[in-house]
Formats: sequence, C-alpha cells, structure tokens
Amino acid sequence: MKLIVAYIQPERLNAVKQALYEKEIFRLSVMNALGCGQQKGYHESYRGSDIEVNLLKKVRLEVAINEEYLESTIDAIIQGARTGKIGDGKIFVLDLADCVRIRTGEKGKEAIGG
Amino acid sequence: MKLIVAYIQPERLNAVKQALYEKEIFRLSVMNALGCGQQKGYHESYRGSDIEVNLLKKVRLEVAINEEYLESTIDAIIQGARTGKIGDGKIFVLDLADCVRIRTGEKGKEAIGG
Amino acid sequence: MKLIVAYIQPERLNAVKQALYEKEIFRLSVMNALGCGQQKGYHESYRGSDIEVNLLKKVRLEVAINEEYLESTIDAIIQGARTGKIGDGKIFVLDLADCVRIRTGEKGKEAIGG
Amino acid sequence: MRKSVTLTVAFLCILAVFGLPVVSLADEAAAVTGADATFVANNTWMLVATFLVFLMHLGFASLEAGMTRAKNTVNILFKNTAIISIGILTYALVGFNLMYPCEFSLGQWFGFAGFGIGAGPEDMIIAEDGVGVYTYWTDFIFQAMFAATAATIVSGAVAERIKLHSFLLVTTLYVAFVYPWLGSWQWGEGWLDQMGFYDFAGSTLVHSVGGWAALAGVILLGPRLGKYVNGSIKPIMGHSMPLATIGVFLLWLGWFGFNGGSVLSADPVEVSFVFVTTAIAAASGVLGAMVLSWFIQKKPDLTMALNGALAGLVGITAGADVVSVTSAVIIGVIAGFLVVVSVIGLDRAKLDDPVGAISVHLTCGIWGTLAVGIFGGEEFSFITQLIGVVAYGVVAFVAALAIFGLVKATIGIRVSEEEELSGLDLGEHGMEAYSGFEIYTTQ
Amino acid sequence: MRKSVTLTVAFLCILAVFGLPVVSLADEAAAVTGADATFVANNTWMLVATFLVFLMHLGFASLEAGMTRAKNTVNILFKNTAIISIGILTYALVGFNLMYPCEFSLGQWFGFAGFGIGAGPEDMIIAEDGVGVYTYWTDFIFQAMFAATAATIVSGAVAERIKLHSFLLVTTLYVAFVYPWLGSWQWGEGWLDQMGFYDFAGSTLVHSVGGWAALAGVILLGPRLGKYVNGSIKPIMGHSMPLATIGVFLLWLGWFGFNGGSVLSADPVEVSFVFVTTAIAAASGVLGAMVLSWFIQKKPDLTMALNGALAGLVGITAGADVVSVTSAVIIGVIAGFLVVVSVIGLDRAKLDDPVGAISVHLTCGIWGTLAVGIFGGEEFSFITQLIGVVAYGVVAFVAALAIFGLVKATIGIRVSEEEELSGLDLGEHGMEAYSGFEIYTTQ
Amino acid sequence: MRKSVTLTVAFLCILAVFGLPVVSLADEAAAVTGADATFVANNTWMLVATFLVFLMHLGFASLEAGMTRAKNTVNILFKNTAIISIGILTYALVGFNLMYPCEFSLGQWFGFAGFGIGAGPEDMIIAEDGVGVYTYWTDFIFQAMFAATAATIVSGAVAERIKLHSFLLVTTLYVAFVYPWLGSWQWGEGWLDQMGFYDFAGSTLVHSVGGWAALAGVILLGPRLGKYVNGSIKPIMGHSMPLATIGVFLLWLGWFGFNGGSVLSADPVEVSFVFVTTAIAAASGVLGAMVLSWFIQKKPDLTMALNGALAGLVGITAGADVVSVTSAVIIGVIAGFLVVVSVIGLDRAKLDDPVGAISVHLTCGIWGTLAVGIFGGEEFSFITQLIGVVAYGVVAFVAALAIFGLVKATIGIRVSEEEELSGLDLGEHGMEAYSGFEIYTTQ
Ligand SMILES: Nc1ncnc2c1ncn2[C@@H]1O[C@H](COP(=O)(O)OP(=O)(O)O)[C@@H](O)[C@H]1O
Ligand SMILES: Nc1ncnc2c1ncn2[C@@H]1O[C@H](COP(=O)(O)OP(=O)(O)O)[C@@H](O)[C@H]1O
Ligand SMILES: Nc1ncnc2c1ncn2[C@@H]1O[C@H](COP(=O)(O)OP(=O)(O)O)[C@@H](O)[C@H]1O
Repeated sequence: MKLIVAYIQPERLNAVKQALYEKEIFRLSVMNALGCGQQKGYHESYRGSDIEVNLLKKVRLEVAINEEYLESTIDAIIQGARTGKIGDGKIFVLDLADCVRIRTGEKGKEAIGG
Repeated sequence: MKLIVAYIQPERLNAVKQALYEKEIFRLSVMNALGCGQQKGYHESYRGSDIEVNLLKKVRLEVAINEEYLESTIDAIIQGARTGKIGDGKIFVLDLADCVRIRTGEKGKEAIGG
Repeated sequence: MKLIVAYIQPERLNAVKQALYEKEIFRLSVMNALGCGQQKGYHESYRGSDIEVNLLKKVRLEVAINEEYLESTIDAIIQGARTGKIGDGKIFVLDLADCVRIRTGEKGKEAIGG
Repeated sequence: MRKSVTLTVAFLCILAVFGLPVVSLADEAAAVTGADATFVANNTWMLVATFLVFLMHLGFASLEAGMTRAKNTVNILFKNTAIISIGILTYALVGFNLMYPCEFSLGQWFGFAGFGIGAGPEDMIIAEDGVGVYTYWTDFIFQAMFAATAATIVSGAVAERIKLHSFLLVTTLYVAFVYPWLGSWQWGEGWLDQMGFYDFAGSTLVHSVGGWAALAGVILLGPRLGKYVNGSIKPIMGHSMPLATIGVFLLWLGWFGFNGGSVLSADPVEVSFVFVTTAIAAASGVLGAMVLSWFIQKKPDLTMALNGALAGLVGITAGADVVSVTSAVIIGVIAGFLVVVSVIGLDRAKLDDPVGAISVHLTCGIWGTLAVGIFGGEEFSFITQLIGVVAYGVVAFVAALAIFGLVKATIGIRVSEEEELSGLDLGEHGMEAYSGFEIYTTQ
Repeated sequence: MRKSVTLTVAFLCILAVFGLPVVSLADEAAAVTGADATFVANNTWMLVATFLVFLMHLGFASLEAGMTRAKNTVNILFKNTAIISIGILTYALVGFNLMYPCEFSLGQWFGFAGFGIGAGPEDMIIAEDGVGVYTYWTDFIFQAMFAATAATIVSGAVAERIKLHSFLLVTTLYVAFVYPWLGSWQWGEGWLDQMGFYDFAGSTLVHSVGGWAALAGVILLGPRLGKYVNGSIKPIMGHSMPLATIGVFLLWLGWFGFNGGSVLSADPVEVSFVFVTTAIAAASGVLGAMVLSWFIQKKPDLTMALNGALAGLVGITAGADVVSVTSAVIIGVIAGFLVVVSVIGLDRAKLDDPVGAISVHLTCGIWGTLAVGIFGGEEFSFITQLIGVVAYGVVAFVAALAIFGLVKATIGIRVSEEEELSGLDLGEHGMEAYSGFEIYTTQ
Repeated sequence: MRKSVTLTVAFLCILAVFGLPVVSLADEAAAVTGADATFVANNTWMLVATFLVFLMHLGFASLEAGMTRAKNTVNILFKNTAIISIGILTYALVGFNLMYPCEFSLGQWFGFAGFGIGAGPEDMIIAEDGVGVYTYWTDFIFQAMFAATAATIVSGAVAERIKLHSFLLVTTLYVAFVYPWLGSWQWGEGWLDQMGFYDFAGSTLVHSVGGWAALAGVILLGPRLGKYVNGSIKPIMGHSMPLATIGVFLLWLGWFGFNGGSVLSADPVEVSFVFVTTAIAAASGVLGAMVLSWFIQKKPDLTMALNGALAGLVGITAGADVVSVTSAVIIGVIAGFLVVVSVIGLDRAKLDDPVGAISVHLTCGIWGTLAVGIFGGEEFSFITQLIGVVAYGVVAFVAALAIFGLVKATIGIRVSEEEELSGLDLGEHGMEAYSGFEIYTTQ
C-alpha cells in the first residue's frame, strides 16, 4: 500500500478530482498549504512597499491506495494538475505500513478501498 | 517507530483526545482537512441552486509513537472516533525512520515520547 | 530520499526558512497545525471563566530531500527553531519511496531537487 | 426626489436667523407660525430617533453573531432579519392597538383598539398644549421599532441550539401579544402608570420584558453541549470580536434614539440632557465592567467592557431624564459591576446565555428601574418601582415559560445533538457563513 | 466648533414649547418667523436624508463583498470607494445640470445648464409657496448621493470578472451622462413628467436604470468560470454572510433617507407616512422571500431573505407616498416573491449575477413602478407607468450595451482566465483582503 | 416613550407649511415664536451631529483593526472602547472647563472653570442674537465626542506593540489636559483666536494635535518587529480590508457631523455648504490618492484610496465653510497626493505607523490649516495660519514626548518581544479575536 502526497495549484483541484474519478479513485483528503519550490513567488504591494511572497498557496492531497493503483493515480494527478508552467507541483510516494477503517475495524487492503 | 495519520470527524476530536490520554499518549498534532471517502457528502443550497458538497470537513491527526504503543493508539483512536456511521474515518500507519526533539537534539525513541 | 516533517513554533518559521536557504534547501511546504506535546498549553480567559488551551498553534513543515541532505536539513531546522524552551518542536523523518515532478514527469532524485 | 420646485417664486423667504433683515412677502409664508415650525422640528427628531432604533437591530445581529461560533452565524443573522420583519408587521396588525388602546376594557389591565393601523386623528397630528409633537405615523413607526427589540434580546440568549421555526413562533407570539399588552400597563396609561411607576424609555418595559423571556428560554432549553462538563465550565468563545464590537457601538448609537426619542419631542433641554446622561452612563458602564473584570479575571476582557457599555445604557434607560449627571455615573458604574457579576453568576448557576443577554437586559433593567426610586428625586418611590419590577417580572416570566413550554411540548425547541455539533447553519439553512474560510469546527 | 458664543446675551430666548412663559426681547429674535424656522427644519431633514443615502454606498460595498468570494473582496471594495468619489465629482461637473437643466434645449428630451455648480438663486434658498424647503447646496448634495447609486448597482452584477479600469470607465460615462440625462425626463420636468408618469423616489429612475446597465454588463461579460458547467448550475457561495447582512441593514437604513428625503421637505405627515410604507414594504419583502424560498428550497435561505428586504424597498420606492399601508404590504410581499423567482430564473437563463442586483433593482424596480398604476389611486395610469418603464428600459439598456460594447471592443472588459481563478485582488491590486487567514481558493 | 399624550386636545395645531389654512387656537401654541422653533431645529441638528461624531469612534476602531494583524485585534478594539469611555468621563470632569474656561487666568493662555459640568446658564440655553442655537448640554456632549478623537488617532499609530495600561494612562492624560488646554487657545477664545487664526472644525486643534502625539509615540516606541529588516521595508499587511473600508465610510459619514456640526447651528446655507465642501474634498482625496498610488505602485492600492478619503476630509476641516467648491477639489486632491507621499516617506524614515494615522491626521491637518490661508480669501493670513500650526506643533509634540517619555521611563511602553510575536490579544487579554479561524501567525 502507498500513501501519495501531492502538492498542486489550488485551481487545479477540480481537474485532479475529475481525473481521479475517471480512474475510479474516489477517496482522497485535501489540505491547504503554503509552498516554496521552483516557482519563485510573486509580488504584492501594500502601501507603497513591495512584498515578496515566496510562500505560495498550494493544495496538498493525500491518497492512500493499493500498489496496483499507483501508476494510474500518479497519472491521473499529473493529467489533472499539469499546465506546463512552473509551479505545477510535486508528487511524493510513501510506503504505507497499514490502514484501518475506523467504522468497521477492517485492516489493510480492504480498508483502503471500498 | 510509527507515524499514525488518522482522519476523523471534527466533532469526535475531543473524544479521541480523551481516549488517547487514558492510554497515556499525550503528544499529537491536529490539522483541518477536507475529505472524500465512503460518505457521499451532503447538500447545501444557495440562492435556489443545489450544491453538492463532497469534500467534507475532517480533522487529520498525526501521532508519532514507538512500536509498542501502536495497538493501543489505534484502539484509542477507534474508541474515540467510532460512531458506526459512514464517515467515521481512516487510520494510516507509516514507518518512521527517525525522530528528533528540536529543543534537546535527542534522537529516536527517546525523542518521540517524554 | 527522505520526507522530513517538522513541527515548529509559528514565530520561528522565518528563521528556519533562512537557515534552510543557507544550506541551499529552497523547497519546502508549510501548513498550520495545532499541537499538543511537552509544552502544557496556556490559559485564555473568556467572560470570567478560564479556558485551558492545550492544543497550541504550530507550523508543520514538509521537506523532501535526497539522502545526502538529511543531516544538513535537520541541522538547519534545529538551528532556526531552537530557543531552548519547551515547545520548540519535533522533527520526523520518513522514507520517501518516490517523487514525481508534475510539470515534467521526471521521477526520483532529479524530481526532488532543482 | 425633486418634482416641481419652481425657482422663480423661491426667493421670498430669506433666512433671518442670524440678524439678516427679514422679508416675508408671501401670505402663505406669513401664516406659518412658530408652533407649526416647532412641530416640523419635533417630528423630524422623532423620525431620526426612529431610524436610530431601527439600527439597533443591526447592532443586536452583529453582537449576537460575534459572540457565538462561526457555525451558527447564518442562523443568528436569519433570526434577526426575520425578527425585525415580524416585529413591524405584527405591531401594525395588533401590537400598536394593544399597547395604546386609548380605552381599557378590563380595568386598567387590558384594552384593544382593533386590528390594523391608520385610525389616528383626522389630520394625523398628535399635539400637546396646542403644539404638534409628531404625527400618528411617526408615533406608530417609532413604537414599532421598539417592539421587535424585546424579541431580539431573547434571540441572543437561546442562540446556537434552538430550532429556527420554534423560535420564530415564540417570537411572533411574544412580540404580538405579550410585549404590547404589558406595555399598556405603563405607556398605555394603565394601572402602573396611574400608580406612579416610572420607566422613561423601557428599562423594565422593553429590556426586562425581553430579559425574562430570555431567562425562560435558557431554562427550558438547557445549556449548549460541551458548556458544562463534569461540573466545570468550559467557555465557548465567540468567533468574531470585531462583529461584537460593531454591534455594541451601533447599539450605543441607537440608544441616543431609544432614549432621546422617548422624550417624545425635540425639546432641546430635555433631549440634550438625555443625551448626556445616556452617554455618561454608557461610558461609566464600560469603566465599571472594565475595572471589575480586570480585577477578577486578571486580564481586561473585551466582551465584559462591551457588555459594560450596554449595561450602563440599560441601567440609565428608566431614568435618563430625571437623574443627575452624577447619578448617571453611579448608575452606570454599578451596572458595569452588575453585568460582570451576573455573567459569572449565571454561568455558575449553569444558565448558559452565550451573549450575556440576561445579565445586560434583565439584571441591569431591574437595576435601572429601581435606580429611579433611589436617584430620581422625591417624586419617585422605590416601593412603586419595586412593585412595577415584580409585576412585570412575574407576568412576563410566566407568559414566556408558558409559550416556550407549549412549543417545547408540541414541536420541540431544541435541535438534535448532531445538528448542534455540526452547526445550525448547515442543519437549519444548508449554508455556511464563511464559505472558503478554514475554521476549526471541533468545538 | 464653538467659536464665539457670548453667553451673556444668550438668555433672551426661552423655550416656550411646553407652556413656559415666553419672553422675546431681542428684536432680531422677534423677527424670525415661523416660515424661517420651518425652512431650518426642512433643510436639516434633507441633510439627514443626504447622509443616510451616503451610507447606502457602504451598504452596497458590504453586501457585494459579502456575496462574492474572498479572493475578489479588495476589488469590490475598491470599486465602491471609487464609485462614490467619481459619482460626486462628475455630478458636480455635469450631472446636476444635465438632470435639472431648468430649460430643455431639445423638446422636453434634453437640456444642459452648463458645467459646474454654484449657479443657484442669489440667497441659495429654494422655496415653495414662500417657505424655504432647502438650499441650493442641499439640493445638489442630496441628488449627488443618489447619482452614484446607479453605478453601484452595476458593480455587484459584474463582480468577480470585470477589469477594473474598464469598469471605472463605464461607470464614469454612465453616471456622468446617461443617468442624469434619463433623470431629466422625469425629475427634471421633462416629457415623462409632463405625461403624468410617477416615480416618487426612483424605482425606475435610479434602480431600473442601474439594473438595465447591470443586465447589459452581465450579458456582455458572460458568467464566471465554473458557474455553469455541462448545463448544470454550480452555485458560487459568498464568503461572508455577516458582511452581506450588515450591507442590507445599512441599505434599509439608508432607504429612510432615500424615500424620506424624496418628500423634499420635512413635512411631518408626508415624511412619516413614507417611513411607514417603506418599513412595512421592506418587512413584507423579507416575509415574501422567506416564505417562498423556504417553500422552494426546503430550507430558509438567508441571502433570499436579505434580497427580499431590498426587493420590498425597491418595490415601494416609486409609490411610497401615494399607496396605502395595506398596499405597501402587498407590494412588498409580491416583490419578495419576485426576487426569489427572478434570482432562480436568471440563473436558469445562465445570466450570472453574483449578488442578485438585476433581480432586486430591475425586476422589482419595474414592479414598483407599475404598482403605482395599480395601487396609487385614480390619478395614476397603469399605461403611463408602463410607457415610462419601457422608455427608460429601451434607452438605458441600449446606452449601457453601447458603452459596455465599445469598451469591450477596445480595451476589453474581462480579466484573463488565470486572473479570474487566482482572484482579482491579486490580479488587479496585488493585495489580499484577509491577510493571514487560511482560505480555500480552490473554487 | 409615550407617556400621556392626550389626543383630545391635539388637533389645534395644523401644519400650515404648504399652504393649508392655519388655525392656532391654543394660547400656548400662539406664543411659540419663530425664534423658539428655530432653536428647536438648531439644537436637533447639533444632536444629530453629536451622534455622527460618536459613530466616528466605531469608524476608527474598524479602520485600525482592519489595518493591523488578526493577532492584535482584541487589543485595538479594547483600546477604542476604553478611549470613548475615558474621553467622555474626563471631558466631563475637567476637559470641558479647561477648553472653554470663559475667563483665562494666565493671559489668554490658560484658564479653568472648575471641575464637573452643569454650571451653564440658568435655563441651559445658549443663544446668539436672541436666537437659541443649542443647549448647554448639547454643547458639552458635542464637544465631548470630539475630545476622544485626538486619543483615537494615537491608538492606530502605536498599535501592535504598546502596553495596554501604559497606553490608557497616556491617553487619559492627553485627553484630560493637553487637548482641552490647547483647544482653549482657539475655540476657547484664547490668544490664537484673538490673533485671527482660523480652524473651522479642527484640522489643527483635533487632527494635528492627535497626529503630533502619534508621532511622539511612534518615535519612542520604535517600529514593529520585522518591519524594517536589514535596511529594507517589509510591509505588514492589515488583516481585514472589509473592516478597514467600513471604518473609512463611517468616518466619512461622521465627518458630516464633525464639520456640519461645527457650524454650531442648523443655518441652512452654511451647513449645506459645509456638506458640499466636505463631500467634494473627500471624493477628491480618493481621486488624488488613487491616481498617485496607481502611478507609483503600478497597481491601485485600496488602503491608499481609503486613506485618500480621510486625507481629503482632514484637509477640508479647517476651512470647510470659507473655501469655494473649486478650492475644495484642489485641497482634496492635494491632500490625496500628500497622504500617499507621506505614507511612503514615513516608511522610508523608518517611522512605523501601521494605519497611516500620522500621514492622514498630521500631514493633512497641517495642509488643511495652511490651505485656509491660501484659499480662504482676504480675511485669512497664511502667516497667522502658519503661526498657529507651529505653536500647536511645538507644544503638542513636546507635551506628548514628555508624557510618553515619562511613562516609558517608569512602567515602560513596549510589550515584550515574545508577546509581540504571539500577539497582544493573547498577551494582554488572554483572548482571540477570531476563535476557530485558522490564521497564519507566522508573521
Ligand atoms: N522538495 C520539496 N519538499 C517539500 N515540498 C516541495 C518540494 N518541492 C516542491 N514542493 C511543493 O510543491 C510545490 C510546487 O513546487 P514547484 O517546484 O514550484 O513545482 P514545479 O517543479 O512544477 O515548478 C511547492 O510550492 C511546494 O509546496
Ligand atoms: N484512501 C484514502 N486516501 C486518503 N484519504 C482517505 C482515504 N480513505 C478515507 N480517507 C479520509 O478519511 C475520511 C473518512 O473516510 P470515509 O470513507 O468516509 O470513512 P468510512 O469508511 O468510515 O465511512 C475521508 O473523508 C478522507 O478524508
Ligand atoms: N509524538 C508526537 N506525535 C505527533 N506530534 C508531536 C509529537 N511530539 C510532538 N509533536 C508535535 O510537536 C510540537 C512540539 O512538541 P513539544 O513536546 O511541545 O516540543 P518540545 O519537546 O521541544 O517541548 C507539538 O505541539 C506537536 O505538534
């Protein structure tokens, strides 16, 4: 089992969700994050002074999946999030030691999916 | 060492904290998240149109623990979070390679606990 | 590759960013979190009653790096975040199975850095 | 908007106020007397007072929203929007004629002049000693703005747990019948007025009457989930102090109309004196609450200072025109003390009032009414004031208990535990107040 | 501030209003007539009405900000701050003399009395039947506050996607030329006034004229990204219901000046009657919208109740002084119904109006104008009202289409997709409205 | 509230304003003169102006809160609530009699008429040329509302780092003694008044006097942590632009009372002319600041446009009644320019003023006062205006430095670094302004 953590542009979230749905991945979690990567930030201006904003607003996704979905999940995220511009984001893959569904107590592969 | 990541219903947080305390687990971190799982969302309505909300508000917990606490931590979370209804949440377990306490520089097992 | 997760005091974020920059680590992600650790919380008071706040505001960092940067990253975080007082925070190190840059599709070590 | 102002005949009347020579050629103009002009000024002031009292409803909406949690904000705002609407309409339908029945049908206890409005004097002018003070319409709309206030007071106290339709039902009944009927005893020239009871602008008639209903609601509803756990008090913080502060400043502003308009004319000395006592008492209320809360809680509590302003205002309301400036200071400071003690005391008694409505309106309403007996001079009797307080207390409280109880027994008054936890905004309205904002809904 | 009030000569004039003996020794004082005094009272009321209408601009700013997303808030606030500034300045430069030309140069269709202000009667007093009603300056500033309103109405409808400088350009042209020119037809005593058309405070002249421009803008701009996807409507929720509610209460408050000031004097019976119909219609609008939206949407929608209040207010504006109280109730309730139906209907028609400006100001503006023909009594003709509605509709809509179209064809009116997604606050202003707050910007 | 209006004797006085036949049977009514009625209208207007100035305190509270960080919001709101309370009470105790001593005891430099209020003329009426303009009480309460303003100006400039109790102490001393004493030089008919210095509503007496104290505070406190790092300026953004905008609109509204009330009567031409210049200058200030900031910063800055409105208002305050409409435009536009340049310049000089109080109130206060000498006509001398500006500047600044310095040397004025980082809301009050909201507190 893997836990996929992805940082994407906030406005691509809907497209990513759509792409995941098409691959039949319905479970995911979403968080707000600020990120600093290749994209160098932008400038705000306030009362005559320039503000360098280098922590940009990002959305952080977490998707726990079984091994066999790994490729298709990554593909779906890329498909939904890619615009070709700097700042499109990153995907990190972690090994997932275990997974428990709280409601039923099921563990492992069954818990992740359905 | 393990890192436990759990998604629960926001209103169960207090109960989970209570249950963890009883198992003498005092350290945890909490974040807001939006989640999409088995629970199908609900409907809001705004100005005559229906909104399908399928990213529900969840709370994300992170608890780093030593191996020997794994079972009791999972049990405590389940105990505090379970209502038996869809949406109760999931627990993910990750292997924790290392842990450092910033204040003292201690590493590994000592750092996680006390 | 490693994924470093660190909880620090919000007001130390700038110092940590600075310290990381000096070690030439430019990529990181930041989130708000509430945390409960050794630091016992503080008291607010509202309308004559005392509120025990034991979930304190923390900032959660995520930094994905190649193995060779592990030590220097941890050092930088410690250097920026340490004040010597309880509540300075914790660093957790996770193994990172893979990493993908969404814009280019690059994988692994190349994706993490530049 | 300007319709047909003929400039050519316009220069006949030249302002003579500051020594300019006066030429009043037009016969019509010459015929306008000083009394006529005074009437225009009086009525204008009363209309200004009317819109100030109207603005108090925004004050209440803001204060109540600010002092409760973000997840119940839509509900609070909805209630306050509905209340002002219901208040005006029911007051037009029955309230006004119940409160000012002209003739009582049951001793000096009850009278009703019929449904609807419009049955004023032929020329719609209400005068005193031959000088018009306001029109029938002004009279109605000024009073109508008052009427809804009593219901709004309840709204804050029962917030975050009451079913919307039950609340609206209770409100409608209370505002349509109980408030105006009780009002008739005094302002409608009923038995308490005859007895010499004095309540200038409504410490008792408006604030306590609202406060008693708030108390009844709080008792029958019980506290919010998580407020009193294992015998200890867990404060539930309001979600927006700027909103609460805006609310209090708007209420204070509105009070200049509430008290200043209660002079019922623009009499310069009277109205301005009422302005002074009102402002002084509010300032003193802030001071009293600030000092005491700083002392008790070690840190100065903004919500207490804000409640202190309202406490001072409620306290001065009964006697704003008859007490001295020094008395206004004393009344205000004591009201400020009282509100702090009362907020803490009610919490100890496990009566959960999220915004402090009972402490502000009931506790200080009683204090203000009695204060007339203490500081108002020889004409006023403490005993009579006490009789009024008790009479209103008993009847208002019993009536409120009856209405709330009946609704509780039939359609229920409290939302489900699940709805309370996820918030009434989603439960009752399917809407969020702050779409897009990340808010901890764990409390 | 007090400069040189000599207390020693001050005691000559003693208030006699309530039966005190009167001693008027000073000759100057004796020379002050009742007409003079009435003039002072009249003018005072008109200035009060002026600042109430001013406050409506804060109402619009709050309402529009609250009903749109957090990422476009700075932009909305900026537009509203600029509009009031542009409105007052252009009205001084050309608008006032275009709207009240005194003499028409093109039939009763067009006239212009020259640039700038100040060319009033020598003593600056405008009187009727020898009694001063207000000064030239009061006249100007009261009207100036009205002028900007039409532009503000547009602002809400085109929010979240229009380029700032294009909007400011359109606004300036519309407020400087179209609004006052059209206004002259009626309030400037032009052809529609001659024909017997009646629009007391501007259901058509202000609200519909603004509403038509809003409609033109919405059509030429197209809907916000993500609003209509694959044929289904995806509501985009406003980010702050407290702001929206504050906005509506302030607008309601301002309307007492908008309608009450349109009496153009402090005539007690007229002004107070207008207060009553205005308040009653607003309350009825809330009721109508609340009930219908509760029925249709199953849950009571706060934004609909708020729009209902405005609907009732727009509806009563044309006939506030000529319809009965009962008619005010009917006009208000129907306006409340209409606004709900119109909001839902426009959405079905894929006309994306984030704040409901078209439904409130255009739909209910038309309704209110026609209602005068129905409820206003024999003097008023439904056909004439209809002619006015159509005439204003055609010309305002065409003019707005032309201006918006021209700007679209030249400098463009819509921001880039990228800017719309990240928000106009960053795109147009490089600033955030809620620095530090965590906000989901995914929508 | 209505106590005993006897309808039966009410019909004697019929409104005759618009040509109706007049029948004034009652002797009392007949005895009411035009002068009496004018007095009622005058006093009513002054009370309206009073509540408008009161509302400015909500304006300041909102503006200051909006322009600073969320973690210091409770503190700002608390300070503003305390200030209005302290302002009113100390003005009653000493301020009023220090500012209007009637007789000076030290040349024309200092006088004090004793503690407390109430020692007015017997009938409490203040008249001019035999016509009542307002009552003693009106005079006091209008002036009292002004007094606290000077302190509020300081509050914004020293925000986010000053100790609460130190601030309250400084404020109390400044408002109780310095402001009224300096005011006596001009409005109390002291030496500057004698010399021909002119400051209609307080560009210098209120705004600069507040601004000098703000400057002294800013210098002695030093900048907020993180504002000036390694020689570069790191702007610290305000947390709520809606709050800031609400604040500015309320201040603008209040200014109609601030300036309009400073006419000290309801004189129709004078008050309405002041309304016009006030509104025009504010609109011009927005325009000036908008254009210049758009030009300098490339993007239009909302906070600059908002400050521009205030700049125009402060600028016109000294001469609102004596400059022409065209001059009002020029004064406003230049004030709008000045505020932008001043905000940027003070930042370069590392004087950290979070809300721009010094730029708005001091820079534009000086400008406005001098502008009277330029645009006010022959009666006014630029040199005399300059003397006034300098005299007030020297004494106010030195006094403020002394008070701030003394407090700094004794109990300290700046919170600890730790408290500043975590916010004064937690440090001083143990409370949060936005409980439940997720807010980045990293800055
Ligand atoms: N090494 C990293 N560690 C943690 N977060 C990262 C790392 N690299 C990228 N991110 C996250 O991903 C976001 C997008 O990264 P960025 O380098 O701008 O994308 P791209 O490579 O497509 O231009 C960043 O804002 C940050 O939140
Ligand atoms: N595979 C997954 N990947 C990421 N997050 C998940 C996954 N499954 C569940 N979650 C998180 O857990 C929450 C609860 O899941 P849900 O399926 O509704 O619970 P239950 O299985 O008890 O009904 C979801 O809202 C989501 O935030
Ligand atoms: N075992 C843990 N699991 C999850 N989060 C932890 C754990 N230990 C510490 N944290 C996080 O780190 C923060 C700082 O921990 P704390 O114990 O107060 O630091 P210190 O050890 O320096 O005093 C906590 O508030 C919490 O967010």
